[in-house]
Amino acid sequence: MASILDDDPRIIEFDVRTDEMLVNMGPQHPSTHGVLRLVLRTDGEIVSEVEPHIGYLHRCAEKIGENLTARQWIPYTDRMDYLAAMNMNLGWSLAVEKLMKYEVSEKARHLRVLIAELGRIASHLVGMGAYGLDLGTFSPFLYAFREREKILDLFEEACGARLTYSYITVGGLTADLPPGWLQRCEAFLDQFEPVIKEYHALLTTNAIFVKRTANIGVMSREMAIDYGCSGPVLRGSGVDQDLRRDGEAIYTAMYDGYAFEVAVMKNGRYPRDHEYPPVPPDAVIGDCWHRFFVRMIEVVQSMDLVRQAIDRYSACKGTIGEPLKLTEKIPAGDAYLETECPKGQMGFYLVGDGTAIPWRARARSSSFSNLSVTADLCRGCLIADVPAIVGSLDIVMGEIDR
Amino acid sequence: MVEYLIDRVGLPGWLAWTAAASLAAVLILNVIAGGALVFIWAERKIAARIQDRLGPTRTGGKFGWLQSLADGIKLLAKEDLMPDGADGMLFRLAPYVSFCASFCAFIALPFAFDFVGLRLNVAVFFVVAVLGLEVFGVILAGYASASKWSLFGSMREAAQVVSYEVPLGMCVVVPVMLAGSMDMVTIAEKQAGWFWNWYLFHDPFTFVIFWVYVTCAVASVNRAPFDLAEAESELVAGFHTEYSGLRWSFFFMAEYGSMFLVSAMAAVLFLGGWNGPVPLATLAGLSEGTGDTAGYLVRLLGMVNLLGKATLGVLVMMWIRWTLPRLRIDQVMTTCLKYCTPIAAVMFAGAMLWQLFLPGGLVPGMRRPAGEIREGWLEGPGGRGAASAATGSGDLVLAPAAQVRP
Amino acid sequence: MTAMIAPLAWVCPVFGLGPLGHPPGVSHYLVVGAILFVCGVVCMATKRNALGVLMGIELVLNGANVNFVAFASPWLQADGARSIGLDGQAIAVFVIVLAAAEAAVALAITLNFYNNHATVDVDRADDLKG
Amino acid sequence: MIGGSVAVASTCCLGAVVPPLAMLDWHAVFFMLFAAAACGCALAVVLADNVVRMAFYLVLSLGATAGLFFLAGAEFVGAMQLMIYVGGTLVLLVFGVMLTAQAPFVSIKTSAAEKAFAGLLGGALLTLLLVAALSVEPWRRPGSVGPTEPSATPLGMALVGVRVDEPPAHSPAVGRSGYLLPFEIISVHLLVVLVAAAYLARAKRRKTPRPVEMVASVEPPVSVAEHAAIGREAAVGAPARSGSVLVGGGS
Repeated sequence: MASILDDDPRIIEFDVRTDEMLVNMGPQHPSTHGVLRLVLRTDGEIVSEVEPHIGYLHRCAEKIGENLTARQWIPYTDRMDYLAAMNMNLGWSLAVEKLMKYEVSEKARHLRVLIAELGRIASHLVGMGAYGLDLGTFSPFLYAFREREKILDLFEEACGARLTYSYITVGGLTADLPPGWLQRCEAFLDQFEPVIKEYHALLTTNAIFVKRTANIGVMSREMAIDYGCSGPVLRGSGVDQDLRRDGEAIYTAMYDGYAFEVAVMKNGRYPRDHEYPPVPPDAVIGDCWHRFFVRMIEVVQSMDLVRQAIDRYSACKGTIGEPLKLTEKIPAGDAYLETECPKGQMGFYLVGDGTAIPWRARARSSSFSNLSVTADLCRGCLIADVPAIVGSLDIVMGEIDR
Repeated sequence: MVEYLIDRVGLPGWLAWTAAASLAAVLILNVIAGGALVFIWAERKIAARIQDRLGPTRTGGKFGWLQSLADGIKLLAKEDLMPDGADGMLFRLAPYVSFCASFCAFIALPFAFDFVGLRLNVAVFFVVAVLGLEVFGVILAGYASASKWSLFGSMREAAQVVSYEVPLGMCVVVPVMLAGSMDMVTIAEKQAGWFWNWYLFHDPFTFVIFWVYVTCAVASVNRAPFDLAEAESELVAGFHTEYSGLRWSFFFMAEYGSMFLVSAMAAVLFLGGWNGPVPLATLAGLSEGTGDTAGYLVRLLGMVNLLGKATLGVLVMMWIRWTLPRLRIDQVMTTCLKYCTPIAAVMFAGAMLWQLFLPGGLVPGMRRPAGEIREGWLEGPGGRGAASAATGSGDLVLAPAAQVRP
Repeated sequence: MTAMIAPLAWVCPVFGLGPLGHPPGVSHYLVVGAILFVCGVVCMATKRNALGVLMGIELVLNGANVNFVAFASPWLQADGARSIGLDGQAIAVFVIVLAAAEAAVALAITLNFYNNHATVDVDRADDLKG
Repeated sequence: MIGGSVAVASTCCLGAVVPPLAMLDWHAVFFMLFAAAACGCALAVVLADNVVRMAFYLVLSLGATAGLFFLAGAEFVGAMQLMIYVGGTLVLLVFGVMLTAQAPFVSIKTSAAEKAFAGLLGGALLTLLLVAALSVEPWRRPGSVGPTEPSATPLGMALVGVRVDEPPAHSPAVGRSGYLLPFEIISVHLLVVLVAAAYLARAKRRKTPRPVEMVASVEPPVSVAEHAAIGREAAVGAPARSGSVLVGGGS
């Protein structure tokens, strides 16, 4: 450690001798997004070393998965990224379907897109609002939750739950949408679209917000790839990768015929499909501001996708079909599938042995890889930057610890 | 008031003095304590409205107006916790140090013509000085809590408040220079008349420096976006992390007291003090200087004016708090040292030159000519000094209103 | 000898209202100043922490300041006695300002000492001992 | 001051029942209050061992002294004492305390013999000073001149070289009386101190590694890992570079 610090030009020494302090940020801390514990080694306000400690929310979900049938494990995936449980359901369902070579009906496919993209909006709203909270502004958080509540209302209508839905399941969805749902969803989108301007005014383009986030926690393209980052964190560093476009066939087939651009800065510009505020001159690609901005763009794009999905879903005739039986046997063999969840690429792995219960069930969490960069990003920053950086990674401890 | 008690009521002199002094003390106490309750309620309602919520609605019937009182009772009943490693004495005393500093400054603050706890010749200086003492309570709290977060918070506060005293002092000096006195009563008197007599509109430099003052004032009372000492997303709760119950509420009251104080000071120094935008009383032919009932009512109107302006200032601070993110400590220091201080210095020089070359303002006749005689020592034997010489020694600490002026 | 008994009458409330019955004079302030001064001297002599010594110096300066202000005040003098007037206040102001500067310099020395010796115990600052 | 107002309020009630209180001289009451606070806290500074507490007592003592200045009519000096001494110098001092507040130095004990000797010396000095202070008759007996309204203006004028408090016959030409020269000197002096303070607090790039033995003598370095192990049952290693981790380290 000492050798790294000596060479680091960011570490400066003052004439006044001060002593280093070890501080525990978390697990009970307002800004560590759950029970994350960061051990900071600080010299005054300057952080010389950060070490994340995890495991406080470990619930043996993967082991439990080896004792339940594939469909019975769906509620456990809800509790991984509990802010985007729909996308977790989808990931596991698709992995199982991949092993079983099962294909859902056309209508169910569009409904899955609809629900997954709404889930992405809901998750990014939390990420955005909580990021404002990390930077010390409270109001955007509540604005974000106001909108999220409306999405949750829609979800509740569809499946009866507001947090852990288990709606998307192996072989389709547990139920079709109730009558009038699509109109209410469109009404929400119409109401939500103009509100995004307010978020840009309060956060994205706010001078203090830019000062706090621009050029902070800069993660280079190579570093992001090396650490296995994914999702908005990866795209914030300028890597053009989105599994909805670049993923495996069974996943990209879901988005067949959907038009969207990957929210990433290419040739110095973001997609121009909508009005976005300009990039501030201070911001460097890969910094906290860009990670945040990518999420804001994705919210708008997801709204587009939801609109497209509504059209296609209502154009489809027939029903969404029935999900598989709870005790459906899984063929022998294994399957691994990564999907593009709001937080990043969430992978599910299962090994079947011919019975209904998977022999192995595993999850690859995006937040885990995204969190692992904290130690590198936070070296030499100020204490106030630690929440700014960790917040911009938008991690969920339920997914990391499982 | 003392004369009134002696002449009309027939109290003995000492009792009249005591009664008048205690009345003043009780009034000031209530302004702070009651003000804090009202402001806490207002903050909750305003924050709620800004955030599309309702805020407290039930306590006390409508609008939850008794919410702060209920909170107070809850705080009283809370268990008083102290960390094991804490320095007991300092931990217990720190909130009171903070609160006393905030309270003390009110003694020199005029609420209206003659409504002042103690008319100090150096009132502005005194208020700024005493306000700076609040930081001691915070430092002690941070040290005595034996918590690293508290220590961080208190060190931040110390650095911040001490730094912001510099530009704050420069901003405060400008009205002092224009009025030629550090006496807040005199400063407010000089801004009597229409609103263009306010020092805010005196010249472009004072207009700019008012905003510098607002920035520095917000910073020196630790409100968002400068609330680094209690930055909840970084330092848990900063210097009061380990406090609970009544002790914690003392910090809270000190904060609201200071907020009100700097707002009232802004009102007195820049916004005409108790003089409304339109000189209603003067137009109606009344004068606040007379000792009769009419004069008293005019003063009451002035007090409403000042309280209104100060409250407006506090509300603006709340509005800012619920809108902006928090700055980082180095940005806070940069704001102070690289922006506020140079701007304040330049504006100070500008206001000085303006006062030198354009004392009457740009439009002739609009402004009352600046007085040639600045202080009592030039007024001669019949002036203010002789009249107040006859009073007893008690007015040193709490001079009741009527005593100060002839 | 009366000088020795006078303080007794002054502090002892047995004599009617004692000191509370009449306004204080210069002497009262001088007594306070003397106590502060002596406390400062003792503090400087006994404290081994460099910052404690610094605090002792502040107390000594403060004690002196009390005297200056007392002599300057026109209210505390007996009739006919002439106060030193403004001179006292001006000197007190200078003392305060110089004390601030002195504290800054002394703190710098202390911190340097601390940097070099990793202690603030003045008894260990004996590098120049022959 | 707060104590003052509370005292007034409480004695008001008392005064109604106890007639002798009517004879109280408020000036004297407040003088006693502040004098007791100043002297008591100064004594506490001497007796306290903990350096932070010493600083706290010093704050109280100097604050009470400022109250004494107000009572003596030197309002400007009092406010200045609060602003510069208490608000500035002592904050600086507390900074110093905290920068050097290693557990072994917070309280350095003095030997009893030294204390006794110092006490003896101090007692002798105090006696001497008290005798001097109380031996001059006009000092003990204040005159009948009531307080006049104090003003900072003469002091301010004196600092820029004009004496307005003395008859013109005594003061020489404008600019050569008063304290213009000391005022300027002290301004330059403050500037120098300011520069020195900035020099002290400047940051520099690290060139040579910190001498390890000095750090060690103060506090044995604790590694992050060691610290993390405290209070945890199963220490989970920090995530290493995990390019394509399938199974999280937390499981």
